[in-house]
Parts: sequence; C-alpha cells; structure tokens
Amino acid sequence: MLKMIGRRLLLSVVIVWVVTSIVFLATQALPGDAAKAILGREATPDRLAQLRQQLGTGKPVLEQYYSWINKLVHGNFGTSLASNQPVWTYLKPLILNSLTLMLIAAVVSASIGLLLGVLTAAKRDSWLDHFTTVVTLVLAALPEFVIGVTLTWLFSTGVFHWLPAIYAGAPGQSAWRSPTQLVLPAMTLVIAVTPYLARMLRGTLIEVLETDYVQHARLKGLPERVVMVRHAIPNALGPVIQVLALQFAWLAGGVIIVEYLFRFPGIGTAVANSVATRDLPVTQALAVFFALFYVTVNLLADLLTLVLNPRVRTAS
Amino acid sequence: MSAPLVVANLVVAGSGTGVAIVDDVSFELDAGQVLGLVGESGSGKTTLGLALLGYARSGTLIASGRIFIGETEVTSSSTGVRGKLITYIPQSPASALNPVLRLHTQLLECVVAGEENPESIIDQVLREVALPTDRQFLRRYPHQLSGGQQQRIAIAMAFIARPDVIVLDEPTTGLDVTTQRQVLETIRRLVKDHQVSAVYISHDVAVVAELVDKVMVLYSGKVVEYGEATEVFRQPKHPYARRLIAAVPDLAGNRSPVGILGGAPSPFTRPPGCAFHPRCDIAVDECQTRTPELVQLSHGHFVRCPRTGITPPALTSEKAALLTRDDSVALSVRSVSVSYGKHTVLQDIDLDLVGGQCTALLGESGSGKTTLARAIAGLQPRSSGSVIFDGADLAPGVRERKKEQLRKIQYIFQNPYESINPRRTIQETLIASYQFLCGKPKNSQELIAEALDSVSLRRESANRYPDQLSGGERQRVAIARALIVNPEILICDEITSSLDVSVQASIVELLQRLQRERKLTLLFVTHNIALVRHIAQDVAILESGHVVERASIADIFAFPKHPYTQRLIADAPSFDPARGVA
Amino acid sequence: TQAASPTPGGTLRVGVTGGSSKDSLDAHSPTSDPDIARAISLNSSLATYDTNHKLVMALASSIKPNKNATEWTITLRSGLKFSDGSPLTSADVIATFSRIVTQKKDGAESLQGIDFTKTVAVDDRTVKVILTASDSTFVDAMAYYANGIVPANYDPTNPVGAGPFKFKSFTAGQQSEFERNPFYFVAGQPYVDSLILIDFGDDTSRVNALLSGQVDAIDGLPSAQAPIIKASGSYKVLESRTGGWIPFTMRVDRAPFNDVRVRQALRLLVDRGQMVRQVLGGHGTIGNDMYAPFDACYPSKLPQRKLDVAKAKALLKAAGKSNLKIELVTAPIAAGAVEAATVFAQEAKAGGVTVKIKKLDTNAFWNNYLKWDFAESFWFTRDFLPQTAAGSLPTSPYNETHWANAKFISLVGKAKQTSDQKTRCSLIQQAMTIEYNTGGNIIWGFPNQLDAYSTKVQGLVPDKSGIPLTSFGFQKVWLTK
Amino acid sequence: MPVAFRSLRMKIGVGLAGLVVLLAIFGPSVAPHDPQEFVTMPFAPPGHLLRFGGDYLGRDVLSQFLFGGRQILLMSVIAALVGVGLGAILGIFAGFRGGRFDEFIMRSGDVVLAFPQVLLALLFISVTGPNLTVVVFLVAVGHAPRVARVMRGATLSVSERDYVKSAMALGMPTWRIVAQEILPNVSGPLAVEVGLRLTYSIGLISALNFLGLGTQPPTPDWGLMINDNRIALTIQPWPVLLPVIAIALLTIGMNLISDALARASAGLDRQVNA
Ligand SMILES: Nc1ncnc2c1ncn2[C@@H]1O[C@H](COP(=O)(O)OP(=O)(O)OP(=O)(O)O)[C@@H](O)[C@H]1O
Ligand SMILES: Nc1ncnc2c1ncn2[C@@H]1O[C@H](COP(=O)(O)OP(=O)(O)OP(=O)(O)O)[C@@H](O)[C@H]1O
Ligand SMILES: [Mg+2]
Ligand SMILES: [Mg+2]
Repeated sequence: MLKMIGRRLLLSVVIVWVVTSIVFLATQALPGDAAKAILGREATPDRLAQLRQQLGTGKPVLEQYYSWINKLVHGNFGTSLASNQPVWTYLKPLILNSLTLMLIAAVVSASIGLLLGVLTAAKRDSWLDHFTTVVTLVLAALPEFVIGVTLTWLFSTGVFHWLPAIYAGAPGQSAWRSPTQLVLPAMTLVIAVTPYLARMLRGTLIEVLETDYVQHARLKGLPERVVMVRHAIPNALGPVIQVLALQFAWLAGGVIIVEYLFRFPGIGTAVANSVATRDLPVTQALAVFFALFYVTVNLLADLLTLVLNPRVRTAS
Repeated sequence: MSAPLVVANLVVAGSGTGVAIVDDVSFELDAGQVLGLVGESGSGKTTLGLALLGYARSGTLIASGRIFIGETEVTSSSTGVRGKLITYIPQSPASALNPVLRLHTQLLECVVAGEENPESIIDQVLREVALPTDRQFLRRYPHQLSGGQQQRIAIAMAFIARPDVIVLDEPTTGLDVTTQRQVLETIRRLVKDHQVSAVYISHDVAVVAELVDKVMVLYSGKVVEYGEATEVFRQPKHPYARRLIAAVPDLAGNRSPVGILGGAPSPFTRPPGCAFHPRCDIAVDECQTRTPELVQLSHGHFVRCPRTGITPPALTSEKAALLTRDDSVALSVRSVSVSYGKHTVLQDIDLDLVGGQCTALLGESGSGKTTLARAIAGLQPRSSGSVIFDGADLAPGVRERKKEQLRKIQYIFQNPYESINPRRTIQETLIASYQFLCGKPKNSQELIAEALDSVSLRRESANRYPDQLSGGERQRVAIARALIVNPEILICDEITSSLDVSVQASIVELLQRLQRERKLTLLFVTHNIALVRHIAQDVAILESGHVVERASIADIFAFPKHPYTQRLIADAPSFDPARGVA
Repeated sequence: TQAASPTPGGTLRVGVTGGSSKDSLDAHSPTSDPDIARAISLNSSLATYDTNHKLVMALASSIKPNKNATEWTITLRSGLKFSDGSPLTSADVIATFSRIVTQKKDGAESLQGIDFTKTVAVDDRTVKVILTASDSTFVDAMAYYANGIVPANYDPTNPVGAGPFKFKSFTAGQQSEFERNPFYFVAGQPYVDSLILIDFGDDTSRVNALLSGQVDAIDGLPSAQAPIIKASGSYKVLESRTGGWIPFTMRVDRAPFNDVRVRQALRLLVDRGQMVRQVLGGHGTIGNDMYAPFDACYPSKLPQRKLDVAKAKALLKAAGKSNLKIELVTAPIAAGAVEAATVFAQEAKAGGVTVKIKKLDTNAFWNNYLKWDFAESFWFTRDFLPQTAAGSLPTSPYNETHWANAKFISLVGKAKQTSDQKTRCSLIQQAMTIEYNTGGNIIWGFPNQLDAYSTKVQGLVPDKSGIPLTSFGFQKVWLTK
Repeated sequence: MPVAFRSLRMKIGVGLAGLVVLLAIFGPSVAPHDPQEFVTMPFAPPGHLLRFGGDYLGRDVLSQFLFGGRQILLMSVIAALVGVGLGAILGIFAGFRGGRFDEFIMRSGDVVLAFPQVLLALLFISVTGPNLTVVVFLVAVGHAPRVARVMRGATLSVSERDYVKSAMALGMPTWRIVAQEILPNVSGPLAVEVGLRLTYSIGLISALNFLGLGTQPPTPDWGLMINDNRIALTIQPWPVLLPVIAIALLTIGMNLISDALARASAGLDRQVNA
C-alpha cells in the first residue's frame, strides 16, 4: 500500500508541474502586457516604457520560465506586477478567506448531503424521498448566481433584513471574524453542492442496500438502524468520497462566481483581477494553487478510499 | 407440541404485478429433519427460503400464508425470530459477508442478545465448523479467506444463535468437490448434534440426495412433487421430477444423462395450465388449460400431475456409439508454461488432442484449466512451449495467427449469458463471425438456417436478441457461432457449468452428436467428474498447473493412479436413483 | 429638508464602483473611481470647481496671470498644514508640479507648459510660475483633482496630503480607511471622524450593500434602481446633471470615416431622444455633437441635430457608401457604454447601415485604445479648452478621433492665449462649430450622475462635474444620529 | 431502450426538455416583436401590451426570450456532443487497451481536470476575445476527461465479458471490436453522459455569459438576458426569470431523462414486467 501511495504522490507532483508549466506558457501568450494593463487608458508610450523597465518584463520566455521554476521550488512566487507586493503576501489572506468559505461550505454540505442521502435511501419512495428528490432536482438545476441573488433578496434586502448582503469585513482580518457576513456566500455554495451529494449518496446507498451482505445482515435479525449504520453506509462511502472530492474541487471554481456576487475577497477576486491586469506572477501562482488544491483533494479522496477498503489496506 | 416448522399456503408475489413467484406452498418439518428443495434456476427456491424467515426481497412481498416455528408465528415484522429461532446460510458467502467488517464483528452480531459469554460461543461454533479460533483469524476480513472458509464462516454464523430451523441456500455451489464434501459433512453433523430442522436448497440433485430426509421439487414457483427422499428419488411420479433426475450425470456411468429441451419459464412468462406442459412428453390438451392440483398419492407423497398413472415413454439417450479410434493427433501442446506476472500458473504442459475424439480437461477451480484452453486458442500469451497444429507451430497470440488457423480452432465460453453480445440479434452474431473468417456468405439465409438446425434451435430464433432466449438456447447459439465457420477443433470451457442439469444434459447430447457427425475434435474443460464419463474419450487431470494424469475414460475410473485423481473420484457426490439416497 | 447645523462625528462608509489590485494611493495617478475618491479625500488642489462647475480657490487664495497669461502668480492661504502637521509651503507646490511632470503622472500634459528653470518660490506663500507659452487655461490645471499638492518628500505608500482626510489603511481592490485630517484648511470640516471606501465590482452587490445597511452611500446607482430607492423612505437618490459624455468616436483619418459625409450621416442616424430614454432610462440630456456644455462659451444657438434618415441615406449614397458595414468596438468602460452601442446598432439599421458590435473586456479595449476605427469613450465634465487639450488636438494624449483640423487648431491656439472673455468666446464658438459640422465624435447625450445614500447622510448635493457623490466631497458630509 | 421510454421519469423528462427545445426552435416564429426593437422604457413592468414587460433597453422581454434559446441550446448541444464524443473515444480505447496507453490518457485527463474551468476560460478569452467557438471548445474539453473516466469504467466491465473475448478469439482488429462489441454495450452510460453533459454545458455556458465571456450583444441569448437584466431583478424580474425557468426546466428534464436511462441500463425499472 505504501508503494501505491508513493506512486500517487509522485503522479500528483507531475500533474501539478505539467499544469503550472502549461499555465506559465499560456499566460506568456496573453496579448498586451502588465504595463499596458496597469496604465489602461493612460498608456502613453513614454509612460509604458518607464513602467516596463520598472517591472522587468520582456525577457525571453525560457529564461523567465527557468527563473520562475527555480524560485517556485524555493517557495517564492515572485512579486505581483499590479500591487507591487510579494505574490504570497498578496494572495495569502485571499487564499485563507476562500479556504475558510470552502471549508464551511464543504462541511455543511457534506453533513446535510449525507443526512439527506441516508434518510431518503432508508425511506425510499416515501413522501420525504419524493419531496427531497424534487427539491434537489430543482436546486441542482439553478445556476449558483441565481441562488445567490435569490438568497440575498430573501434574507437581506427584500423580504427579511436578517443578514448582511455582501462581505465587508476589514481587509487582512480573517473571514472567521465576521461570521454573519459568511452566511450568505456559504449558503449559496452549500445549496449548489448539496443536491449532488444527496442524490449521489442516495443512489449508492440504494445499490448497497440491495446487496447480499445487507440482505444477510437483515436476515440475522439486526435492527434496520444497525444495518444502515454498520453495514450499508461504510460500503457506500467509497464511491461517495470520490464524488465529494470532485464536488469540492468544483467548489474552487464555483467560489469565483460566489465571491463576485458577494464581493468576497478571495481567490475568485484574485483570478479576475490578475487576468484583467495581466498580473502574470499572480495568475501563475493561482494556477499552482488550483492545481494543488485539485490534486490534494483527489489524493485525499483516493487515500481515504484505499483506507476504507480492507482489501487494499491488508494487502502487504 | 407441534412440529418445529409448519408452513401453510405460503404465497410470495411480485409487489407490482401480483404474479406469484412462490405459489401455495405447505409443509411440515420435524426436529433434526432435512428438507431438500430442488428445481431449476428461477423456480423460486431462494424466494421460498427467504420467505421462511418472513423476508421478501424488494419488489416482492409475502402475499399470504402462515409460518410457525414451534409456537411462534413468523411475520415480516416479528423480532426475536429472524436470526434467533431461524437462521439463513446464503447462496454465495463471498457476497453475503460484508467486505469492510472483520469476521469477529460479523460473528458477534449473530450472538443472541443477553448471552453471558459471546466469545466462548463463537469459539465453540468455529471449532465445530473446523475453523481456527485465534484472535488473529477473527481479525481477518472476508477476502482473506478461501471460498471454503467463507462458506464455513457463513455456516458458523447460522449456528451461533442455536436456532430451531436453518435455511441453507445452495451452500456448496462454487466449491470444489473436496471442500464441498467437507462442508456437507459439517452440516450433516451439526444438524444431527443440535437437532435442528433444516431446509436445504439446491439445484444439484446429487448433493441433495446425499443429505436430505424429505424432498420438494419446485417448478416455476409451484410444488410439483413432495415426499420422502428415498421415495421421490427412486420413483419420481411427476414427469418433471422424473426428467430432472434422469438428467443428472451418473458417476458410475451406468446410464447417460438425458436432457429436457427448452428452459424453465419465469413467473412472468408462465404458460397457462400446467406450467411444465410445453416440455412434457406425456402432456395432453387438457394440461394446457387446467392447472392441476397437488394430490397425495401415498402417505406423505404429493404430486401435481393428473397423469401419474400413464407410463411414460422410455428415455432414450443417443448413447455414444463407440467411435472408431484413429490415433492421429490433431493438436499437440508441448511444454507450455504460462504465468501472470511472477505467478506461474501452468508449468510444462504436454497434451495431445486425438483427432475426432473428445479430450476432457479436469481439475479443480484455479488449477489452470481456463488458462490452458485460452493459451491454445491464442487468447493468453504463453511464456514458453509450443502448440502444434496442422504441422505448424501456432503463434502465441490470435493477432499473429492466420485466418485459416483461426477458423479451424474455435472457442466456446463458459457463461452463455456473457458470451453473446446482447445488443445484436442472433443472426447478426452468427453472420459477423462468418463474415470475418470466411468472407461474405453467398446465401446468408440458408447459412443461418443450417447453423441453427445443427444445434437444434428453431429458425425463428434468428431474429431474436439473446435476452429473449433461455440459457440453454444461448449456449446453443454460442455453439452455432463456432460451428458456422466449419472448425476442426472445438475448445469448450465449462460450457455447461452455468446451466441447469436438465439443460446441461441436452447440451452434452448435442456435442456428442456433432462430434460424431462432423468428426470434430473436442477439448472439454470441466470440473464435473461425473460429466466427463459421458462425453469424453480421453482425460487429462490438471492440478495446480501440472498435468498429473492422462488416460482413457475407462482407465481413469477403473484404475486412477495419481492420489489426486483418486481423491477427486472419491469426493464426488454420486447419484444413482436406483439406489436412492446414497 | 436638511438639518440646520452639521453634527460632527461618526464613520461614513461609501461603496465605490470598480477597483482592482492595480489601484494605488498615488495622489497623481488615479485611474479607477476608488482611486479618484482616494485622491480627492487625501489631497487638495490649489483650486477646485464648485457644484456648478465654477472655478473657486482652494489651497490658494489667489491665482493670477499676467497680461498675456505667460506668468502666473499663486498665493497660498496662510497657515496651511499637511495631514502630518508639517507646514505646506510654496516649495511643496513646485515639488508637486515637478513630480507630476517628470514622473509623467496623469496631470503631466496640463502642466507641460511650466518652465521649471524660471519658476520660483517668491516666499513661503507665493509661487511665480513661468510658462513657455501663453496659456489662459493654466488655472484649470490648478483645479484638476489629480494635481493635488503633496509634500516634497511624498511617499505614495504612506501618503501625506492636504486633503480633508488622512491615510489609515488601504487594500487595493478592497477597501480604504481614512480618518479626519485635523489640519484641513476649511475650519470645522470634515465633519465625520472617519471614512471607509469599499470597492465594488458588481452593480447589484453595491446596491445590496446600501439596502442592507452595510454602506451609507454608493456611487453609480443603476437607473433601473432609482424608482425603488426614491420610493423607499430610508434612501435617497442624488441625481446630478453633468457635462460628462459617452461619445462614439470615428477616426477621421481612416476609411470610411475619412469621408465627412459618412460622419455626418451617422450623426443624423442617431435618435438622441431614444438614446437617452433607452440607454439612460431618461436620466440625461440629449447632446448636439459638441462637448463642454457647461462652458460659458458653449454655442447653444446652433440648431439641435435631429434624426433624419432620408438625409443620412442621401449623404451615404453621395459618398458611395449605401449599405455601409462597420464594426463598433465597445467595452464596459463606463455605465451605459455597451448599451449605447447596442441601441445605436439598432438605430443605424434604418439608414441601411449594418453595425457589428465587438464587445471586449475593458482591458482588451484599452490595449488598442486610440487605434480603433470606430469605438466609444467617456469623459467627465470639462470646459472646452482643457477638453481640447486632452482629446482634440494632434498633441493631445487622447485624440481618439485623430482630429487634426488646421482651422480648429489655430482657433483653439488663439483662444488659449486670449484672456479677454468675449474674444475668447467667439474663437471657441467658431471652433465648436467646426466640430459640430465635421467632427469625429457622435455626442448623443450627457448622462446624469445617479448616486444613492441613506437618509442619515447629510450634505450631499447635485454636482455638475460628473464625478460621483458631489465630486467625492465627503468633507461636507455629516451623519444624523 | 423501450423500457426506459415507458418510465414516468422519462415521460416527464422528455416533456419538460421537449417543451424548452420546441420553444427555442419555434419561439422566433411566434414572437410578437422584433427582439431588437425598442418598444418601451427600460425595465418597464408587464402590461397588457407587453405580457412580460421590457428589458434593460426597453425591448420586449417575451420576444427576446423566444429568440434567445436557439444559440445557447445549439452551443450546449455541440459542446456536449464534442465533449462526450472525444471523452468516449479516449475512455473506451483507454479501457480496452489498458496498460500504458490507459495510464497516459487518464493522467492527461487529470491535468485537464486540475485546471479550473473558469480560469481557463478567462485566460483563453482574454487571448482571443469573446468567441463562441472558443467557449464551446473549452466547455467540451472540460467534459472530455470526465466522460472518459465514466466510459473507461463502463468499458472495463464490458471488455471483461466473454463476447468481447470471443471477438478477440476470432482475431478481429481493435477498432472493429470497439465499434461492434463494446460501443453498443456502453450505449447506456453513453446516453446518460450525453444528457448529463448537456445539462452541465448549459449551466457552464450561461455562467460564462454571466461573466461576460460568451455571446455578444445584440444577439438575443438567455445567458446574456440573465446577466444584463440581473440588476433589476427586484423591479422587473421577468427578463431574468424566464430564461432561468427555461434553463431550469431543461436541466430538470435532462436530469430525469438521464436518470431514466441510467436506471434502464442498470435494470432497475425492468423489474417485474420483463
Ligand atoms: N426482487 C424481485 N422482483 C421481482 N422478481 C423477482 C425478484 N427476485 C426474484 N424474482 C423472480 O422470481 C423468480 C424466482 O427467483 P429465485 O431467486 O427464488 O430463484 P431460485 O430458484 O433461487 O433460482 P437460482 O437457482 O438461480 O438461485 C425468478 O424468476 C426471478 O426472476
Ligand atoms: N488475469 C489473471 N491475473 C492473475 N492471475 C490469474 C488471472 N486469471 C487467472 N489467474 C490465476 O491463475 C490460476 C488459474 O486460473 P484459471 O482461470 O485457469 O483456473 P480454472 O482452472 O479455469 O478455474 P475455474 O474452475 O475456477 O474456472 C488461478 O490461481 C487464478 O487465480
Ligand atoms: Mg437462488
Ligand atoms: Mg475456468
């Protein structure tokens, strides 16, 4: 099993490397440079030349790539062209904020999704099941910006005035410190993700509940609760974890739109900004982050699946 | 006190359609008695067995009837009955043991709540089923056990609660003969020691005959015959029971198995009247319209057929006329070795297939039979050795073989449910094969008709899809697919083992006829030793990758030389209706 | 009804449109709205415009030219101090001018005429500015918000200024926090203790922030929201007529727009009333293809150009350009820009002109700015001469239409050197008439500036500058309890 | 297949999705106005002349809506088909061939998946400018590795079947085995994927339009309508609601259809009437 894990780790590193390299080269191909983007309308030739010199852009691509990789290995992402700060200083609070948001969304939606999935699978074809099926179907069909806009109108500006409509926490202050402002963005993500989880878990559980070993557990005279908790759920977790991972990896993308809607200072804001301002070091660092996030989440899911599967666990 | 198990008018039906899957079953069983439940696949044996525990699979429900265990009535909701008074040993322990739970957890669940010392009970039962009892063993997961051990764990789980009644659903299917023998002995001993009543479900009449006191024959959900085992096996009254018993291959080789044409109907395609009439050789018009009643012929012997008095026509099987033996070798295998990765599965195999003869390749599960067959067919790369055919060494892989060589050696797979593309009609399947090896047929209609005729399939089958055919019919299609290209050698890998005995017998008859008519050379792979006697002229015994004995049929049964061969023959359940229960 | 006397104290939170990580605190290079709001809050210029776009003195007590406007004398108010308490002297003024010009800041063009070798600080409060050529509009440059006076040792990462507020914290693209500058030159102002500017990329979330009470005022209220805000008791709409404009810009040196008849035809195809109605929801005034409507010399007697499809078709036919196909480049550079392009494309159909819209992101738009044949632009309120200096002369940095009419150039040049108001007006009117007849801008209207604020905010009044929220005049704002 | 069509799910699904598709196809011919015409004030509320009021430029919302479905549906269909096609080919061959080829394809898929699609879209679009072909291509490329995973799984279980081995025993070439033996037997999951990817395409393309990366004005388009009129959701909800409802109905319909197909190919609904 250790060999397997080692192999997965190695593969993950390779994937991150390939992704970041592609992004590096792709961003080099972007038309227009940071100097132009920063100056915008005021980009007169004089000013451009001056700023370009200041930013040190315009060296050969390979040379830039080499020095970039070199720095990256030492944990140095370079300096943001737009804000003139070290990239990590600029991104760290944003990444932490987004991770906070995603973590909350992940934990809440996983809990609700699991609960709903188990309930509907256990009470298959009951009114609760049908009701949940319809609701999750509808929610899953709504784009997240529609969910976000509706939630804001419902809880903040239109019907009730319970929650803040946007995130306005002081910059630099961790998002944890403004819990009420996190509610709506997190809720939007939760509503976007949970239906998939619930539906998926229900499907898998129903399949598991049809298996011989569950039938046999029932024939042993075990109460249904024990059958579900001890026999069915552990066996359904394998495939569900894979889907969870995919959904959480998706969160990294979905968070971009949600952050835009709620003015949440996170990686979504950083992505839009860095692309708009041709801030290549930041764009590249973000790509590294996204690739790492994806790979880590999947790696964790794979490891968890391995650990949950005694067949693999016991193989020497 | 009433009998430990009383079942009255039990009906299990499909919950949507109301079609009865098990129809109106009643019986009683005394302590220490074993009831055998036999019937073809799909006849409702498992459904009935589960219903005895008050359990119905989803999509089905117990529609009516009552079940008593001693004084207690079994209902779908009664607690303290299931798993306590009555327990169940599942059909396939490999899938009935939870893969993520340790053995200990699963065994512990079976201990009746409130027991003083659960560990000692588990200990004792494990000893009874001849399994280790140490911690180390109990901490294992199901996949860390062999098939036989898994089955014994399942048996142990059923006995831990010290139930009054046990339902055993084909507990030995899939085990090799030696393990099967041990398991059967364990069951027999436990039943006797603990004086439990047992319901033993099996489609293998030979196994049932070794074990049971009473027997019940099911056909399409209905009891067609029920009585003392000795009586039913010696003098079956119902035409179906009679044919079923005649289809069992006889180890002693005194008579040839005779098959029943066609397949058993599912509850949803059940014909009106007597469900068996389309396959019955003594049916009259009335059988098509009137559903016969179960009547008592003699004390405790019930039959559902109004024509029990009629003397049935004698069963004739096309007794393998002795073939003229020319000793020309059609194909020879020379020191072939095969390995999967580092694991060597076949070691230096030498084997000759004599032209026009059937050579049986016999061995237990995992001995490498399939691997050898595939290596000959070019589906499995060999690590060394050669396969000589037509004076030339055959290339190891199909891709490198010539079309002509491919055509002459045809391979038939074990499972007819998997070996035919479900998305194509029979005709398309046959044509595709022909077209690829022999080019575009001149008259495809005629070609198909001929091929179907040769395997005794109706011509209408040509336009059907595989799922519209029974297992036996599908296997015939698979054979037709091989025959259509006019091969010289047929490699048959366990082609009868996933079929019911009645169907198996008719496929064997078919092969015998084809062999005679077409001078085919056969390699017949099987683990069923009784069957070998009826089809093959030569035998090669394979044990963990080595050919341990090669002989003619007569010799091997009369004078088995290798101890492994001797054990195989000794452990095989022998069934001789004339003797009744062994 | 405004409360009689301002009450000091409290925190004013303002939602501002735009902002990104490239934003800065530099007093002299504001590009986005939040940049401008910060520059105005942290800095003061020597002069400024009042709400009627009339020039008034600010840090300077007077700015006087000599006869032919080649020499300007700036006198500072007494006792001026920067936000760190250090005195503001004439040396700082000269240092500021030099910083702007040498570092090519936003106001560099407006100060290009200064001869630094001759310009001198007469005393602590007096500067004598010598120009290389006579320029009667120099005082307008003094009132430009991006020409705020900063100390000689100015550090834009920790800026010190003479504005109403002093710097506390700043996160680019997110928010800025300032506190009251106790040394501000207007006694008593600002009233609030602190000011928080929050950046918003999205219109909806800006409005939502106001509605949920997370900010007290927002700039750029989408016109669709105005009725709701008006109807509610707790919020108010601040609507200002402005001289800002969103023109379609045609390059007069490129086909087909080098043919004046094509330009005239396209101007005639615009239904100005419909533009103002559909694009601005009626919140604006129609334009007459001339800018600087608040300039004292604006020729309001010229007839209003109207939709005339027949005449447009005739012109196009004469130019051999019937069934004209053109591409209009647009981007969300200003509220209403993309909408205006969309409406124009539809209107032009009537004249047989096919307008294909090419919508870019702002970045891509600015990337080829000044190169597009047919595009859009936006401008705040300016008087005619400063405007031509910025965008209508071959020497202008932003000559979008590549306008190089010799007659026009000479008229503008003369006007710049003329101090006499009447003569100057007549020159300006002649130049504007040339623009009116043959220019490359289609100026269909002047959008009103719409802002919104909570009723507890006092002191915001309509303002003609086109800069939101009374030209970000937060020093005049106070909060009721 | 016929079983799948008998299920209630399938009927409702086909009903919903069919309704929206018909609307998109035939909408233009029943629209009361030219979708570009300015007929009222911006965001005019519904009245008796304009059933659903005006949009942000004062155009008829209903006509915009009726005209606006074709493009997004067409784009989604193309993206889904291209993505599923590509993914299916790669997945099936990877599953069937196994070994290094399989490993290579699946790891390349991981590389693509590790790109967040929106970042990819932002990058590409800023190179090319808003471009429908690029949007379709991006969406399709995003689908391919996901589809490949599923199809690989399905192929793995099918290629273990004896009928595939039987074709191999005949010495048939790989492409022929894939086309004749495997493809028909993975058509169930394939159909499910087409439905699923179509739904995702619609969501993704409308999200890209929402971020202003997709369709260009003045082309009437549901995605654009949502984005352009979002600001007045509380005042004049129809220009947002109509397309949202249409997209949601289509999504629900497609979900039900793929559900039914999945159940049919898993044999869940076959039950008692086979
Ligand atoms: N859940 C179910 N829903 C509907 N029909 C079912 C269900 N389970 C079984 N059947 C049908 O009931 C019949 C009897 O099935 P059962 O499993 O009892 O047969 P069996 O005799 O045990 O066969 P085998 O020897 O193959 O185990 C079959 O025709 C089967 O198709
Ligand atoms: N693909 C494979 N990879 C690795 N080992 C295999 C593979 N296929 C078979 N084996 C191993 O090779 C041995 C021989 O297998 P084979 O299938 O030939 O047995 P068999 O005699 O046909 O058994 P059965 O009666 O169960 O069909 C077994 O130990 C099996 O575990
Ligand atoms: Mg069974
Ligand atoms: Mg085998």
